[in-house]
Amino acid sequence: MFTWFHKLASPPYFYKFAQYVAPWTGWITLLLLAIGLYGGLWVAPPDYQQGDGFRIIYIHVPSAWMSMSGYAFMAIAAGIGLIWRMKLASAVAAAAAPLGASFAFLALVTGSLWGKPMWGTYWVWDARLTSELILLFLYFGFMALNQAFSEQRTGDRASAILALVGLVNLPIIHYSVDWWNTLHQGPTVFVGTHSDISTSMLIPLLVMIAAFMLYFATFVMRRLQVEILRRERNTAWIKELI
Amino acid sequence: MMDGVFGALVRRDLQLAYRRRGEMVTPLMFFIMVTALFPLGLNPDPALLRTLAPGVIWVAALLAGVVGLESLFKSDYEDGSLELMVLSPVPLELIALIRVLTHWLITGLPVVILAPLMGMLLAFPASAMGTLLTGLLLGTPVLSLLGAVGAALTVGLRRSGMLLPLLILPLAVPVLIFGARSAAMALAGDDVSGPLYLLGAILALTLTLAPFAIAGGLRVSLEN
Amino acid sequence: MMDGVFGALVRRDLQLAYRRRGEMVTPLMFFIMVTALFPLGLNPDPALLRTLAPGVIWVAALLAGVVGLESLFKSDYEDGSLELMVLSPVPLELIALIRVLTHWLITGLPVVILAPLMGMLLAFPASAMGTLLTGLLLGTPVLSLLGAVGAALTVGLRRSGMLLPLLILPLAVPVLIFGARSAAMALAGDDVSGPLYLLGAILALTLTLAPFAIAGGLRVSLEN
Amino acid sequence: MKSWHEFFTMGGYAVYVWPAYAIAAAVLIVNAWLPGRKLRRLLNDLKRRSQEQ
Amino acid sequence: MTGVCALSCESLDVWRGDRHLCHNLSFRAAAGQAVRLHGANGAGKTTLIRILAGLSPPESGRVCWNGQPLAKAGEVYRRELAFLGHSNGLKPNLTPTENLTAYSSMMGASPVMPIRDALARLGVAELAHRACGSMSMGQQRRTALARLLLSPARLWLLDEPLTSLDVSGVALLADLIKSHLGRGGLVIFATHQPLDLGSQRVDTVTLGGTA
Amino acid sequence: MTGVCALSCESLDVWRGDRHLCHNLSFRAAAGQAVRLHGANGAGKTTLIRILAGLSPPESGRVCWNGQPLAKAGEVYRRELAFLGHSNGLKPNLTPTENLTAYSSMMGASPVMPIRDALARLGVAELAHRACGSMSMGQQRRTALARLLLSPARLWLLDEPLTSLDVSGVALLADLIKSHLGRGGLVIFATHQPLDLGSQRVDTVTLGGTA
Ligand code: HEM
Ligand SMILES: Nc1ncnc2c1ncn2[C@@H]1O[C@H](COP(=O)(O)OP(=O)(O)OP(=O)(O)O)[C@@H](O)[C@H]1O
Ligand SMILES: Nc1ncnc2c1ncn2[C@@H]1O[C@H](COP(=O)(O)OP(=O)(O)OP(=O)(O)O)[C@@H](O)[C@H]1O
Ligand SMILES: [Mg+2]
Ligand SMILES: [Mg+2]
Repeated sequence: MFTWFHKLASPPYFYKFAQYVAPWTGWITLLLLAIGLYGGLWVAPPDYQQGDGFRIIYIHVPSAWMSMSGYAFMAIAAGIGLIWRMKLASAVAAAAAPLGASFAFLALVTGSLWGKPMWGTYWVWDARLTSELILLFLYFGFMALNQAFSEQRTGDRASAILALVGLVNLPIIHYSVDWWNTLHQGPTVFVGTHSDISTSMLIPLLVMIAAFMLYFATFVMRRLQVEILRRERNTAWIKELI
Repeated sequence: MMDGVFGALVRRDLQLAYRRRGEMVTPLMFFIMVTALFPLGLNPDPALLRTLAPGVIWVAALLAGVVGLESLFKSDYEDGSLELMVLSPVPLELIALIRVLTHWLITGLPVVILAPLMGMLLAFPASAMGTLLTGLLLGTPVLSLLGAVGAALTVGLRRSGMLLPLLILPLAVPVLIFGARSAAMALAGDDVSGPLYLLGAILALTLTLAPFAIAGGLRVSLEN
Repeated sequence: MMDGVFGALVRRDLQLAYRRRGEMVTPLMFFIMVTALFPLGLNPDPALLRTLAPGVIWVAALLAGVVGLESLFKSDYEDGSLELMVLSPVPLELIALIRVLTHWLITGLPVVILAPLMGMLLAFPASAMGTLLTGLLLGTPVLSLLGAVGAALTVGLRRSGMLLPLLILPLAVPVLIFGARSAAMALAGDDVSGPLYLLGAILALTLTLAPFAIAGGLRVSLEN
Repeated sequence: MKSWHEFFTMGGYAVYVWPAYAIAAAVLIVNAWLPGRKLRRLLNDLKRRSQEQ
Repeated sequence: MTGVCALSCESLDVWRGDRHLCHNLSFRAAAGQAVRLHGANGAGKTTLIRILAGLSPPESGRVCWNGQPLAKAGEVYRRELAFLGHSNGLKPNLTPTENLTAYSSMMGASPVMPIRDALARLGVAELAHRACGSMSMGQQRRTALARLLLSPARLWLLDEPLTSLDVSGVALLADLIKSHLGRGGLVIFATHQPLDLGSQRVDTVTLGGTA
Repeated sequence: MTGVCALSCESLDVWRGDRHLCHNLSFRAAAGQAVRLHGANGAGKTTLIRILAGLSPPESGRVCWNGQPLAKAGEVYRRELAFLGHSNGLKPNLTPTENLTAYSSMMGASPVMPIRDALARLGVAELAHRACGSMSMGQQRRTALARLLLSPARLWLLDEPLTSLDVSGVALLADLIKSHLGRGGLVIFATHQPLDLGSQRVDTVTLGGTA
């Protein structure tokens, strides 16, 4: 097991690994998306309060979750790259960042499109909204710093420090924002609650979440191939590959 | 020995600051301007101003802290002193911490001192001023430390001025929220020990962790 | 010939900006973040935010414009390009004006374009958005030009900071006041032509006089 | 859903639901398409360079 | 390049703070002539070169181009002048090609030779498309020197042009100077290193002063 | 200064962007030895010196101080190291005295000689109380070199130390290096100018590469 991990962590091996695995996960993602969308957009009954407006949930919630777990994933990978000087981990972080940022963006956009019919406004300064916005900016900062240096190695290390500082800060941000809001209740009331969500609504949601996770995995691998190729362009194995 | 080093470094940083005392005024001017500008769009109803005062003062203090930060290590990088700092046997963490603290002394502290005056202009009552001051005293060093992390990470970049706020403002949000909240609660006559303790805890956390991030950032910046 | 020079200089400045395109986005980010800080520090009640919006947006625009200005000629001074600019047969006034205008194009204009969106987040009504935009469109170039005068005068000084805010702020404050006022008046449904005309007049005046001040400042800075 | 009509109108929420799905689809597709293109370009570039040498 | 041209200093007095760097200094350089400014560290070479370029005024005395004081000659003089100071005047974010394109657009005349050729002559052709900030000191200096080849200027003012140049770079610059002089140009330069201009006569202006 | 000391590089591989600067480079410098890094512009001297100082890591291979890799030697190594890079590391707003005081406070040891004496040895005693920013390039370089006299470090890493120095400055530095070597120090330097160290043997490490 350990040796397998060790092997996987070597760029040439991982490059080939991704070459084989990514198509498979890609097709499964597509399948899950199809099932989830069919279940969510067609099968599930309208919400008794929100009507068909609630169907945004099937992209909103998976995006929101992936944006948050994606950040943790990215920061941990970057940290491993920084501390153990593992090149592949840094590449993983660099590959994950744009995807995580996309999910954060999607959570924001779908959320505000959902907010208009539910709350009457696209945007309120609510706790979750605010912390999601901040998360997006954390991603932007990471990406900007990662690409800002002429030597990729430097960019990796600098952005890893930022990601780790951000990781420590993330719970603080989350709770501060939460707390700030409860003290200062705006016009917001969250409508959908978990308990009374029916099974026919829940199952598509779970399927969509699984699909988004696999999507993330697939395209992290794809991006990683690009990153590996870019970073290792001067090595012997790349020359052999070509 | 460390003692002597500490004193000598603080002395040098203060000396430098004194030579450039002009630059120290900039954040202060910013602070005044931002606070003064707000009531402009509003009707100058004291009751309304009063409730806005905590937020305005905190935002102004935050911005004033960020504006001058870019140059915190920039000149060291450009004139080659940063290499000397990194290559000195004194731990870089210590050198960096001293630099940040002197920076706070000459930019953050004046803002804190001026805050009551600006509060008065915004009709903020004297009874809540203590909380505002304590909050600023605990919060602005955190802002300086976080800012220094960003400054260290971007010092090697040719035009970091713009990137820097992007990096640090998201991290600064909790300080702003707790700070402004505590002042607002004091205004409402509530018990403020909660947010102030939290600010203190954040300060302790940052004070212990940030020096490592700063030193790491400086080392990385020189690698290039 | 002047035509070709103009084009070539604009091209170079845009090229430089494009090389740092990452950083071009950052004034925008900065603008967004500063605007976002206010609701965080204050009370997120839309009715209140609406009345604050003019002040918030104007301050944020000012800051976004000013943050990068200090370095407008600094890098030219430090890498020796400034000497080449002064010694070139092309009038320095023209070179400086182009530099400021491209700076505005890549930092000021995006901010103006984004302002309606931020206005929306602050619950600023669409009916007053036109005034806000016009005001920013007239006012931000003035801020850039004034900032450039200050940057030019202080670029050679090692003790510069002092002068820059002292020189610039008194000049920038009227712009801010008229700008924020006009938006606030639009919000209240008043006639806004007065402050907007004034802003326009200030822009015309600065556009004609500032290049000479900038060029003069640059020449003096190099004499030392 | 009982009919295609209902599906497209989304009970009056179409203006919010469909743009949300459209934007999501666009973002996901772009993210899926970009790495492949980059990979191809990079490989071509590297091939060209190795032939030049 | 037609017409005679000459740069002359007339009884210059130069002060820096409390130091009197030049006292009643006069000299003249005419077409085809090279003048070397000589002096210990802190003697005032850089100061003098900046005065000759018109960047700062002398305390008293005047500098004339073709008999006209610099202030009057203005644009005419700047068109005839190529200046290389202590710093290279390169934007670290731009490539050599972009830097030199920008320079030639400010020159007010079309470049004497294609930028690519100028870079090749200086031995940095292969760097033409890399950011200047990521080049070594010597490579940057060479790029800055390529400006001399682009400009139709007759007067070259060079302040320590040899800094960071390797041996072949020094020889290259000597060649450039010689051929410029041969074409009727003027070169005024300050350097601490010996610069062998072969049979070319070099006038030396010695600035007094200690370190 | 007691004990043997030596800096050794073991099969260093150094890359900059797509350029392979050193391939499997190994050399060793022991007490009393001078090593000169030689190479054309852009060969990688500055890059190598920064690696030797521990400022950046090599792609592969390692640098050892007394047999210990730099990362481990850490503070011990930094205590033995005096570094002079392309830039002088002087704060333009501070005077030479203030600058050197700050330096010696970071040195973690008391200065070997009074600052005034070190400045005098470098010939800039009279500038001791002027802001460094208002000094000529050579005067600044001399001030930076004065650091070498203050530090008890045994290893000097000098990147183009002769830049901007006049003839007497070059001779002075040669003297300083010779006496440092005589006291059992190590000097590794990169320069394009000839530096005459008399009878002292100088090893040369040549870095390949073109401009
Ligand atoms: C711009 C607007 C919005 C943003 C940025 C946003 C953001 C988020 C985030 C970050 C989460 C994950 C929270 C967590 O798991 O801790 C989430 C979950 C969720 N959001 Fe939103 N949201 C927005 C608008 C809305 C609206 C308008 C609704 C519905 C009325 C909504 C309904 C939900 C639901 C039902 C969940 C799942 C709750 C849970 O599992 O805890 N969101 N949203
Ligand atoms: N930041 C960077 N990014 C990419 N390449 C770089 C960077 N800095 C330097 N290089 C390249 O690395 C090589 C070595 O540079 P270095 O500065 O070490 O040369 P050097 O031997 O000191 O040259 P010089 O004699 O000109 O000072 C050069 O070819 C240069 O173009
Ligand atoms: N800004 C300034 N303010 C006051 N004095 C200055 C200033 N700049 C230079 N000086 C002094 O003027 C003198 C001449 O300086 P200059 O730079 O012209 O010397 P230089 O001959 O070029 O020396 P180097 O060979 O070291 O480059 C020096 O003694 C220096 O200390
Ligand atoms: Mg000089
Ligand atoms: Mg070098």
